[in-house]
Amino acid sequence: MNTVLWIVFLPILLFVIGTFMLGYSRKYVARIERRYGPPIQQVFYDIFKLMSKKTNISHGWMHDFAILMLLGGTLLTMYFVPVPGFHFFAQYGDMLVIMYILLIPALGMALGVGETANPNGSIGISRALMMLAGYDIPFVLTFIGFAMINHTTSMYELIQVQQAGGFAGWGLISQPLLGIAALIALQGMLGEKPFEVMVAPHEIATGPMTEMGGKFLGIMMIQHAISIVVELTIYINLFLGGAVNWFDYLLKLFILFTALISVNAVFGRFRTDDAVRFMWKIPLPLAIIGILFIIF
Amino acid sequence: MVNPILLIIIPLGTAFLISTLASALKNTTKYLALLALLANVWISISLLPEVLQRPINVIIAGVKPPVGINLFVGPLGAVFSVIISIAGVLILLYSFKYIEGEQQHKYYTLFLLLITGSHGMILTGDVFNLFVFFEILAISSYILVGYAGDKNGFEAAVKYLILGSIGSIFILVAIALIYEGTGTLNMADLAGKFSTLDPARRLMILVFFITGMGVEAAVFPLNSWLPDAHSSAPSSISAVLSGFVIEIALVVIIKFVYTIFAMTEVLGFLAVAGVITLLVGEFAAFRQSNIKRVLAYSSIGQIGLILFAMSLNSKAGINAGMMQIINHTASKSILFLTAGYMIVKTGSYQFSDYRGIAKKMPVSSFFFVLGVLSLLGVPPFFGFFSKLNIIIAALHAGGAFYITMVFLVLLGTIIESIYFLKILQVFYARDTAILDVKEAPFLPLLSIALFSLVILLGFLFLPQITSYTGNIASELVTKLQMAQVF
Amino acid sequence: MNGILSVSTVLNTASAGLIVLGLYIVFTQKNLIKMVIGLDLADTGVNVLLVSTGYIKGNTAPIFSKAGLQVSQMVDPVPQALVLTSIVIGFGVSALALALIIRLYQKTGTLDTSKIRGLKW
Amino acid sequence: MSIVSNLLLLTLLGVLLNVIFYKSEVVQKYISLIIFAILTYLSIVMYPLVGSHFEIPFLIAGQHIGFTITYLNYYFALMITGITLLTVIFSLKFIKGKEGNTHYYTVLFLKTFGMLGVILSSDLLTFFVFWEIMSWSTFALMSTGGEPAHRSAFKYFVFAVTASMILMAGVILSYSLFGSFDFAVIHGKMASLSLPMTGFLLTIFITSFSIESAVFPVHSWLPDGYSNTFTTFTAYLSGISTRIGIYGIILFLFGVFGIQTVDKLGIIGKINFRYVFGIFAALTMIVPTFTALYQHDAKKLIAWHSVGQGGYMLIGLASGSALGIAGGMFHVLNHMAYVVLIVFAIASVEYRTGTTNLNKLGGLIKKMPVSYLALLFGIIGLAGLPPMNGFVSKWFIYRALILGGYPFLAIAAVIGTLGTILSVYKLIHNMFLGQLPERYNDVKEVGFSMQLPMWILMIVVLGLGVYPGLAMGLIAKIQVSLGLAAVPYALHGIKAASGQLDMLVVSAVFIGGIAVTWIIYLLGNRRKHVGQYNNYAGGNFLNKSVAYNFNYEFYAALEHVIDPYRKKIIERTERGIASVTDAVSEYIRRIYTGMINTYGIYVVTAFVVTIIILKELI
Repeated sequence: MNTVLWIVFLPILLFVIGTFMLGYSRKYVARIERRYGPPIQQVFYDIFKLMSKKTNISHGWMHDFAILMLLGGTLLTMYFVPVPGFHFFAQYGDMLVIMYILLIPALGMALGVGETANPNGSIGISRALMMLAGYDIPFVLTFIGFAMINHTTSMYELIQVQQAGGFAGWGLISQPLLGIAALIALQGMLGEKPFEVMVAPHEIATGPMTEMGGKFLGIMMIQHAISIVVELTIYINLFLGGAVNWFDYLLKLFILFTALISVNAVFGRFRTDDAVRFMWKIPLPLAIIGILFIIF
Repeated sequence: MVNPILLIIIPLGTAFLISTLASALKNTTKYLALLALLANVWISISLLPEVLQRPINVIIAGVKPPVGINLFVGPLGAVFSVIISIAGVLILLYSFKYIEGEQQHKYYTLFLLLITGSHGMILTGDVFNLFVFFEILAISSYILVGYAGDKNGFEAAVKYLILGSIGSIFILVAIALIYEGTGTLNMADLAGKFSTLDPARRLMILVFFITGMGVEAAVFPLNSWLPDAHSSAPSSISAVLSGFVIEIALVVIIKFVYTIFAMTEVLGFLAVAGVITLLVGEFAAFRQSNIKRVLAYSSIGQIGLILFAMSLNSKAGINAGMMQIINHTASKSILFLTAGYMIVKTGSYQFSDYRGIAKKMPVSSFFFVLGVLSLLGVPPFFGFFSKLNIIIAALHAGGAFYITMVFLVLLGTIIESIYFLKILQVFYARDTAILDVKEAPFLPLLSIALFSLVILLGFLFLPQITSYTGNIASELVTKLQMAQVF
Repeated sequence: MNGILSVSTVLNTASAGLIVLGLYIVFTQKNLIKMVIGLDLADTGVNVLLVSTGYIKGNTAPIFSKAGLQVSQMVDPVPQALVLTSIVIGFGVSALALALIIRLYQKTGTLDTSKIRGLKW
Repeated sequence: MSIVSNLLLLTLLGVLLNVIFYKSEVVQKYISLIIFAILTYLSIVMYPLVGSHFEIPFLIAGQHIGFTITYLNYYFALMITGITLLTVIFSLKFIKGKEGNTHYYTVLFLKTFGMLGVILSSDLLTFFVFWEIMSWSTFALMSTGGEPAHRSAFKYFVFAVTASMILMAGVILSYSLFGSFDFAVIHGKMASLSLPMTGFLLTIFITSFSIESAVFPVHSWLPDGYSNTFTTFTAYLSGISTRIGIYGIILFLFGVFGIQTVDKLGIIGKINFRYVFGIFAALTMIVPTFTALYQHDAKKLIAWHSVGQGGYMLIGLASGSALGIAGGMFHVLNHMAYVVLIVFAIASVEYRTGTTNLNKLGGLIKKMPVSYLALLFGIIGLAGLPPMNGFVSKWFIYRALILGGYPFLAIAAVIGTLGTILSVYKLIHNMFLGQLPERYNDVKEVGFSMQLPMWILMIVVLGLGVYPGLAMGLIAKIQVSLGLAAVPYALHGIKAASGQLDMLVVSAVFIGGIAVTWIIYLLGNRRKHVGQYNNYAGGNFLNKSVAYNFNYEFYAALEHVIDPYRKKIIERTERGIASVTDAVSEYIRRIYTGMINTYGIYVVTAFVVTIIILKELI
C-alpha cells in the first residue's frame, strides 16, 4: 500500500521540487547578475500557460510520440533511482539500467525534433549527442570504478555501503578523484553553462525547442524539472552517501544544485568541440587515475 | 603379361611410322598417334595390378643385368606410366583441333617421341639409358617449344636447349663418375655398390646428378628456362611440359636419392630447396600479366611443393607428393589447355584483355575455375587432399624447422591464391571488352572435361589412389621392391 | 709412362679443362654460335672423361684384331659404346641448336644474347 | 540422425536446382523459399536429437566426416536457417530484375551449406572443409554487385585465404600433436599438452577466427565487402556470416581447449590470454564504431557497426564469467536480429528511392512508416537501450566486466555504445527525419513480402528484450554443455545476488510512464499537423526550393576532436604490406633476366653452393 502511494505521489513530489529548483535557479542567477529576477514560482506559471495554449503545432506522429517518450522515459528513470523511503524498483534494475534508461528521453526528443524538419533542431540534437559523448564517458567510468570497488552495480546497495561507513564512507570522500570527475560530468549532464551549447538560444534559436510549442514545450518543461532532480539524486546516491531522510535529501539537493548553478552563473559557454575536449581532458583522466588507485 | 617394353616401343615405332608415311597419310597421322597412345594407356593400366604384387624386371636382348640393359617396372614406374599415357592421350585429343596445318605430322612425331622419352626415363633400369631417354625427351621438347615458329618460340627453344645441354653435360659427368667408381651402370647393381665409394666421390656424383637433372626438374635456380619455354610453347605442349615432364625429372632425382644413391641425409637440403623454389615461383608469378607466364611460374611453385613433400624422408611425404603430382598434372593441364583457346580466340596473352570472357567462353572459364580451385587446394577437390597430406607429412616430420617450412608453404599458397583470383575476377568481370569471341570447339573441351573428372571425382577414389601411391612410397623409402627382384 | 703424369691423370685434366673452358665460353660469350661451340667443347670434355673411365693401363683396344687376344688384355668396351652414343646425341643437339639459331636469327636479326631478351621476368 | 544429412543434402539440392534453373528467376525463388522453410523447420525439430553423433562413412586421412548436434550448434543452426529464410522472403521482391541476380540464390544456398557444415561438424577436418566452402561462397556473395564489389571481395579473399591457411596449419598441427581430428578426443588430451604449445595452438586458431569475425586490426575487409554487394546480402552477411567466426572462437575457447586450460595461459600477473584477447575486442568496439560516425552511406555505416558489435560478443567471451559468456552468446542472436532489421529497413528505402546515400535522403517517415518503425526498433537495439534486446546482452557484458574487475574493458564497451548511439541517430535522422526532398514525394511503403520479415524481426527484437529468458534457457544449456557455470536466468531477466534485471518491470514502468504522459498530453488542446514547409526559419518563408535541412557533416565538431587521433594506421600498414609484396615479387621476377648467359651461371652457382652445403651436411 505504501509502495502504491509512493508510486503515485513520487512524480508529483519531484515535479514540485524540480519546478521550485528551476525557479530558484532563475532567481539565483538573476541576483548574481544584479537583476531582480522572476518569482520563484514562475516556472509553474510558464508550464500552466504552455499547457493551456490553443494552437499546438505538430509535424507528424513521431513528433507527438516523442513527447510521450521524453516524459515517459524520465518517469521510468525516476522510479528506479532510490530516494529516502522508496527503493521498490531498485531490485528490478541496477545502476547500469538507470544509465541506459537515462538516454531514452534524449533519444525520444532527438527523434521528435528530427521530424520537425528544422535544421536548428537537428543542429541542437547533433550538439546534444556530441556533448553526451563528452560527459557520459567520464561519468560512467566513475560509476564503474565505484561499483567495482564495492562489488555491486546496484545503486541501493551502493547507498547502503556508503551509509555504513558514515561521513568517511561517502563516495566523494573515499574516492575524491572519482567524485570530482563525476561532479564535472554532472554539470554537462544537466546542460548548465559552460556546457549548454545544444540550446544556445542566440545561435540556433534554442535548438531542439525551436519547433516545440504549446503543450509540447510544456511537457518538456515538466520533464526538465523532474530530470534535474533525478540526475542530482543519482549523484547524491553515488557520491554523497545517499540520504537517510527527506530533510537530508533536500539539503543535499539544495547545496549541490546551488554549487552547480553558481558555476553556471559565472561561465560563458564552450564551443561543442571544446566542451567535448574539456570533458576528455579533465574529468576523464581524473576518473582513470582514480580507477588506477583502486586497482593498485 | 604384357611386356612393359611395349610402352616405349609403340610410341617410338609409331613416331617413325608417321614420319615415313607422312606424305601418304597427310592429316590422318593424328589417328595413328591416338591409336598408339590408347594402346599405351591400356598397357600401362593392365600392368598396374601386376606390378603392385611384384615389380617386373624386363631383360632386353637376353643379356642379364648387371651387364645387359633392363627395364625395371616398380609401382613408381607403373603409376607414372599411367599418368603419362592418360595425360598424353588427353592432350593429344586436344591437339587434334588445336594443331592445324600441313606439317602437323611433325608435331605428332615429336609428341610421340616425347612420350617415348618420358616412359623410358621412368621405366629404365640403366643409368646410361636414362641419359639417352632424357635426351630423346629433351630434344623433342626443344623442338616442340619452338613449334609455333614465332620469335618467342625460337628464343625460348634456344634458351631451353642451351640450359638443357648444360644439364645433360652434368648428368653425363655424373654417369662417368659412377661408372668409374663402381664399374656398373645398372641401377639395382649400383644401389648395392654405391655405398662402397668414398664420401667425397659420392657427394660429387650426387651433386652432378642433382644439378643436371634439376635443370629439367625446374628446381630453383636451375629453372630459368622454364617460364620462357612453358609460356612460348603451344599450349598443348605447355600442358605436357608442366603436366608430367618436369615431374618425371623430379621423380628421377628423388628415386636416385632414396634408392640408388641411398643418401637420405641430403633430403633436408632438398626440402629447403623445394620451399625456396615454391616461394620464388609464387612471388615471381604474383605480378605477371601474361597468362601463360603466370601458369609457368605457378608450375615452378608447384614443383617446389612436390619436391618439398617428397624430400620429407617418410612414406607419408612421398605418398602426398605423388598425389600432388597427379593433382598438378590434371589441374595444370586444364589451365594451360583452357588458356590455350582463350589465347587463340582473343589473340592476346595478357589476361587483362580477357575481361568478362566468362560470358563468351563459359565452359572454358568454368573449367579454368575448377583447375584453379584444385591447384589451390580448395576442398573437396583433389588438390585439397594432396595438400592436406603434404602438410600432415611435414608436421609429422616434427620440429620447429618443419613447422616453419609449413608456414612458408602456406604463405606460398596465399600468394598463389591471390594472383589466381585476380585472373578469375577478370574472367568474371561484369563488363566485357571482347565482343566476337566464341567458345572453344568440342574436342578440346572434351579433353579438358576428362582432365577435370580427375580432380572432381578424385576424392571418391582416394583409398585406391593412396594404395598405389603408398606402394611407391614403400618402394622408395624401404626399397622393398628392389630387393624382391634381385 | 711413369711419375706424376699417368694417362688417366692427363685425360681427367684434359676433360676438366675442356668442360670448364666450354662452360666459360657459354657464360661469357654473347654470340649464340660461340655458345654452341662452347657447349660442344664441354661435350667433348665429358666424352674424354667417359673414355678415360674405361682405361686400363697397358691394355689394347677392345677389338679382336689379333688372334689370341684375351678379354683381360683389352680396355673396358662399355665406355666406348657410351661415348659413341653420347657423340651422336651431342651431334644431334648441336645440329638442332644451330638450326634453331638460324631461325631465331631470321626472326630477330641478331645473335647477341643481350639483345635477344624478348622473354624475361 | 538423418536430420543432419537432410539439412546438408537439402541445401546442396538447393544449390543444384538453382544452377539448373539459373534462367528462371521465378522458379528459383519459389524453390529457395520452400527449401529454406523446410530447413528452418528441420533445424527447429532437431532439438530432441541434441547430443547425438553422425558420420558419413567416407575417409579422409583415416577420418570419417563427422557431425554432431550440441546445444551450441543447435543455437547457431536455428539462427542460420531462420535468418536465411527471412532474407529469402525479403529478397523475393527486392532482388527481382536486378542485374547480376542470376546466381543470387545459388550462392545463398552454398553459403548456408558451408555454414551449416561448419557448425555441425564434430571434428577439425570436417570443420576445415566446410570452412573453406564457406569462405569461398562468402567471396561469391560479396562479388555480386559490380566492380566495387569485385574489388572489396578481393580484399576479403586475401584475408580469408590467410585465415584459411592459418586454420589449416592449426588443424594439422593439432592432428600431429593429438593424433586425432575429433574435438572430443582433442579436448580429452588437452591437459597433457605443454603450456607454450597450448598457447601457440590456441593463438593460431583464435587468429584465424578473428580474421573471419573481423576483429580489430584485421577488420578492414568487412565494411567495404559487406556494403558493396546487394543490400540483402549486407544483412545476411552482417547478421550471421561474420558470427561463424564467433562460433569458432566459442567452440575452441570453451569446447575444445576448455576455459580451465585457457585460464592457465598467463602472461604477466593479471594479464592472461583472455585479457589480451579482451583488449583486441575492446579496440574492435571503439575504433570501428567511431569510424562509422564518418560514413555517408547507410550500408557502410551499418557494416562498420557490424564490426564494432562483434567486439561486444568477444569481450563478453573474454570476460570468462558465466554472465559475460552468456552475454556474448546472447549478443550474437540479438545483433543478428536487429542488424538484419536495420539493413532490411535500409534495403526498403533503397528499393523505393534507389540510394543509400545519407546525404541525399530525408523525411521518408511520412512515406514509409513501417520501414521507419523497423529502423527505429533496430537502432534502439543496436544502441543498446531498453527495452530492446541489445540492451539485455550488453547489460550482461557490462556487468560481467565491472564485477570481474575489468574497468577499462567496461569503459571501452561504454564508449562503443555512445559512439553507436551517435551514429545510429545520424542514420535514422538522415534517412527518415528532417526535410523530405521533393523527388521522393511519390515514394510508397514497400509491399507485404518485404514488410513481413521486418515485422517478424521487430517482434523478435522487442520480444527478446522483454523476455530474454526465451533465449537464455538455451544459452544456459550451452554453458552447462561446455562445462561452464550456467547463468541464473528468469523468463524476463536475471536472478543475481546484487543488482538484478527484470526487463518486464522496466518495460511496464516505461509504458506506465508513457501512459501518464499521454494523459498529461491529452489535457492540453488538440495538436494540429502541419507540413514541413510550415516551419520556423528565422522569420523567413520556406518552400520546396529552399534546402532547409541539416544532415551533411552531422558530427563535424566531434570529428574535429577525434581527427588528430585517426592515424589510419591499419590502412597504411595494409598498403605497406601490399607494396612490400609487390616489390618483393618484382625483385624476384628480376632473377629471370632473359640473358641466357646468366642462366648458365645460375646453374654453376647452384652446383657450387650445393657442394658447399652438402659437404657440411654429410
